[in-house]
Amino acid sequence: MQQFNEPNLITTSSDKLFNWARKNSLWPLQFGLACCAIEMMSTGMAHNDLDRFGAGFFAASPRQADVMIVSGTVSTKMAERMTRLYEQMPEPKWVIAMGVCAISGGPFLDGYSVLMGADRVIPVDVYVPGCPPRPEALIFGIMTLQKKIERDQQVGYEKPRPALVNEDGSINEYLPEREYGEISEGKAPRFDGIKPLKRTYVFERKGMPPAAQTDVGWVPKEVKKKLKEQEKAAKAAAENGDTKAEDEPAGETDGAKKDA
Amino acid sequence: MAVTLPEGDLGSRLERYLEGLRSRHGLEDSAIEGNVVRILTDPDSVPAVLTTARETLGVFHLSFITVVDRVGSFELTYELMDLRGASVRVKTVVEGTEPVVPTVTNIYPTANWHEREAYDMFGVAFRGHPDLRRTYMWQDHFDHHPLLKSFEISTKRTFEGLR
Amino acid sequence: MLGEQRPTEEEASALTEPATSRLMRPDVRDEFGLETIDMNMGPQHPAMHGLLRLILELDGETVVRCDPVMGYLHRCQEKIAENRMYPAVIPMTDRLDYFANMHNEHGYVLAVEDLLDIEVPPRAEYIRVLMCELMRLASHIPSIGFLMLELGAFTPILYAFRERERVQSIFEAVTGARMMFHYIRIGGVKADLPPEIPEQIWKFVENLEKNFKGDFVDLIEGNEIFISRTRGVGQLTQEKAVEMGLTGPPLRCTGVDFDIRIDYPYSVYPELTFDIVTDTAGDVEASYRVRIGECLQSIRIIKQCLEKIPEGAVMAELGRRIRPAEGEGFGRVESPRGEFAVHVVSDGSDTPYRVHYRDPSFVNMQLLQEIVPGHYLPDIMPIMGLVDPVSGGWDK
Amino acid sequence: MGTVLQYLDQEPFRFLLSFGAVLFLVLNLAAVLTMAERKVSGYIQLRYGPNRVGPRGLLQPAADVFKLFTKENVSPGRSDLWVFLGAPIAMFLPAAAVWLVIPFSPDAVIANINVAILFFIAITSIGALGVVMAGYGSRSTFSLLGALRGAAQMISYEVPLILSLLGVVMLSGSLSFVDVVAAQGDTFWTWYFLPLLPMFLTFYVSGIAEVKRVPFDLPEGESEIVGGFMIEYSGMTWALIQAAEFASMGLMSAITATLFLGGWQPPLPFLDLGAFNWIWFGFKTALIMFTFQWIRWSIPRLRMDQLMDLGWKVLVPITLIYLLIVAAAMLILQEVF
Repeated sequence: MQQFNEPNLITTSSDKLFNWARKNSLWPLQFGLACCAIEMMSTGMAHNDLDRFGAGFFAASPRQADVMIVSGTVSTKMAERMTRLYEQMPEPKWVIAMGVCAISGGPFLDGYSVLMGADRVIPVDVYVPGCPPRPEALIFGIMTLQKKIERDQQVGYEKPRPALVNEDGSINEYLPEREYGEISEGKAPRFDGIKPLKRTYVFERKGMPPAAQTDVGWVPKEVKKKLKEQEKAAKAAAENGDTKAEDEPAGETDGAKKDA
Repeated sequence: MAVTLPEGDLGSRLERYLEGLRSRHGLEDSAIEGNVVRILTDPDSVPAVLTTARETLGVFHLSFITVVDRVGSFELTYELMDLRGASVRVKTVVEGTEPVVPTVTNIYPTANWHEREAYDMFGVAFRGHPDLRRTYMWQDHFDHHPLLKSFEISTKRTFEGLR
Repeated sequence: MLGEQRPTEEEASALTEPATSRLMRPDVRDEFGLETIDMNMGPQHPAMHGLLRLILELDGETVVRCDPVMGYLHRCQEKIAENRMYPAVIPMTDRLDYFANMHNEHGYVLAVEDLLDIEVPPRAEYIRVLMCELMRLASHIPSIGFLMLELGAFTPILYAFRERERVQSIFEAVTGARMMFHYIRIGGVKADLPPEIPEQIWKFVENLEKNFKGDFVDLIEGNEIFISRTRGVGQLTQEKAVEMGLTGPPLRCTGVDFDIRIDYPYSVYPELTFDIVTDTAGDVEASYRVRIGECLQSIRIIKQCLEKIPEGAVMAELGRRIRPAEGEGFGRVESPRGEFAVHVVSDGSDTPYRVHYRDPSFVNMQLLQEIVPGHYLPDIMPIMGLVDPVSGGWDK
Repeated sequence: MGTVLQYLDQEPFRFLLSFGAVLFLVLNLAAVLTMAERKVSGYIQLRYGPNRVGPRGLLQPAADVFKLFTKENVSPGRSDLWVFLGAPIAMFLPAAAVWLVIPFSPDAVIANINVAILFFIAITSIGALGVVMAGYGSRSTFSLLGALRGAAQMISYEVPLILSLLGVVMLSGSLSFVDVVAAQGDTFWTWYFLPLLPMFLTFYVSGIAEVKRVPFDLPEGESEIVGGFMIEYSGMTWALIQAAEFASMGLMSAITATLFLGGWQPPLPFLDLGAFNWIWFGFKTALIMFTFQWIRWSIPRLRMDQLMDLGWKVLVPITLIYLLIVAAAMLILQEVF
């Protein structure tokens, strides 16, 4: 089957169908952590009927759930269990961090057994602030997640995102402070002794994103070809160099990979 | 089936508890404050005092055991209630940083988890406890006893800090 | 880790014979030499009232060992309280037992007031009692719903949450929050009742009293299956209940008429007339009946409060800075689950030196390892309904 | 055109086509029933149920099905893979196959075999096998417990189910569904639910037990053993199990309607719709399905020992005694008339 690199008629229309189905049947995992669980339950109950959105089936087993609502404080002891539950859920899956405790640790931030936010161990899609959030807020969070799901694509990227590469080749995960400079400068006095940030190059990504920011599974064709050639070369070198010392070919292949 | 709770009015009952405990254990530092009989005893005679309280005087309910870390020594409070308005508060002070106290689980079975909690939070060991494990924290990944004063968490929020 | 002075195991067992030796059971094999199954229930389980983990040993469907494991919601409440100023601990107590927030606040505030030795205006006391009793309604009714949910009937929980939602809207009007109120303050309450609220509470209570029988009692008790699932399950004797230190409905369902509100009176409870609801059976059904009866008593108390509430200030004159003298304070309230006690130790500074919460869920849950063995696996759920623990309470 | 139709009416093609039609019907029935389930539960519980997807939420099952279609299919690492994957099929096929012998109307019956009742009993028993396969294959304590419960329950409740069918067989004197329906006549007081009232109730109760619904949903036990035998299933395998559950529920309602409520027969003679009599059949089936759902959302579930007590100590004796009564009555009536 042909592999699509860019969205086309087939993928976009199937995307539409699947995204419509996924967003309209978000089954949450029955996973109450703390106080927010009560408000989560209230959301499912008669007054704020979550079932209206097709999200009312609280699956007790993680195998049948689509979205995990992390409702409450995550302790370090629970974090391991939560990660396991997340891994048990089948793809595609989403996570809503409900309440400040799940976002950052909240009032228990400085506790010795409290995880500072669920996003330290599992990827979070939607954050719903509040302590606890009102049921309306949770419903809004679910609708936000629905909007996010609507934008999902099977192939291609949502938008070419800027990759931030520093002078020395390291990649910035977040936008550096300088990007927001215009907003903050002039309003609050800057402290002395702050060095200017390293120069940052911004690339418009087209077609091929830098390897560090793609998922592991996807390797562009050209790179695959290159890697194959390198492997062949390394094999040939190893066969030729059998008579030589055993360490050398290994070193060579490593070097070749590094170059790529 | 039936449990008979102590009878009589509050004042006479308090007197009875105080007298009963004093006559058997020779407690000097003991008094009645409000509806509470306050008793200070040494750690090794705690089980004896509590046995008297439960078996002879009929104070059936152990409400809680509080441990206070007085840096260098530990203060234990056993709060007993007779379920009819009077309380017996037994205090004891244990010296040392790794104290061992005799257990009271054979007198008040409900002390089981209270003592486990105290062990978890303060490292106070209870001699003869049937099941001394940690209640809250990891059994094997967490080597601290978090409520000790020597265990500090990052932020102390007071007026001094705000100014 | 703790040095040589600790006795070895043999020494310890020689010293005192543990009374709870029944906790340790030998390897159970039946006459065919078949082994038991180990089963791990929770922490993520629909019937575990939060994050409880039960390590079960099953012989077929019969439980032979039950070992509760806690700590999945340990939020360092006591340590954090040592690092906050006295008033700033109140919002943290809200998050202890999150079905009885008002009672937690009340217990802590009573302890601090015991330390400070201050008088609270009578109107504030009445408002506190009013709010606590509403909270009891908002806790007992869902707990009946949860009992039914765990037995397999899904519908009663929705009726229960409908009532809870109504109570929450009253709370929202009074305190500004649906769950985490921070309403009862040291020396009084945060704000007076809004003018239209007493009438609204009266209406709600009247309505609830009228519909209580139809919506809950008849729907649940009229069901043969409910009776057969709960009658005789989790049988408790009075000795057992007192020995295990139970309080609240699990104790009262055995017939011991102990209620902090009457036996260790606080606030304005001595001025109000109400009964202690007890039952003699001591099983799950009895605890359900006790909860139903307490709801009706709460309605009675709320009505009296609304009739008797005096005019006046709702906050005592206190300085901005609360700095009690060195000493100890105790506060004890009857929360929906039993005795909630707070022990505050002060060293004369802004922050408490030590705060200890005695939460009823924590103590009542010891019952599980005692009475679950011998029951069938599905009986664990009604027994959880009998104990009705809350995760935030037992884990602090 | 006519020749093509004639050709299609020949035996292998007719059967394959109609089997395809039945499969389509059963799968759709499952979807419709999930929707009905959610709506009925919504109205019982003072809420609306799904109402955002499509007109009045009617497209909700479509969304669910497409979502489950694209969901990852997880199998536990140490599971017995073939048994694990075979279980949903072993559950679904029996439920679908019995639909072949159900008479929708006098002419619309795919396979009018003369031992239809025997066929029904034989095929539905296979469903228990699927449950055991699922529980064994997924290698989890919860599923194993669920499977054991399921096997015990389904096999125990076969007995009162079959015994209560004997009454119908005795009255109608035939094992064919078409004959049974025809024997019941077109007036509602001659339908078998009145003369065989205890048997009708027994059949109804053990039917609920057979399709594993509340109060007999112990194999699933949502709040005890978290879904029981289906705890490890995800995506399409889970959807297939659900489809099997709903299909067998529909099947049980259809058979109850056929055997006791007169199948396609109208309640009164003047209501005869001729070729459209299948509407009566559909109406009766839907009515029984609704009562199943009504029960589902109203009452708690039984415990295993109570379930067994009900089956062996109440239902079996009642049916046996009533069977004797019916036999005696038939003999006496034959003598008299």
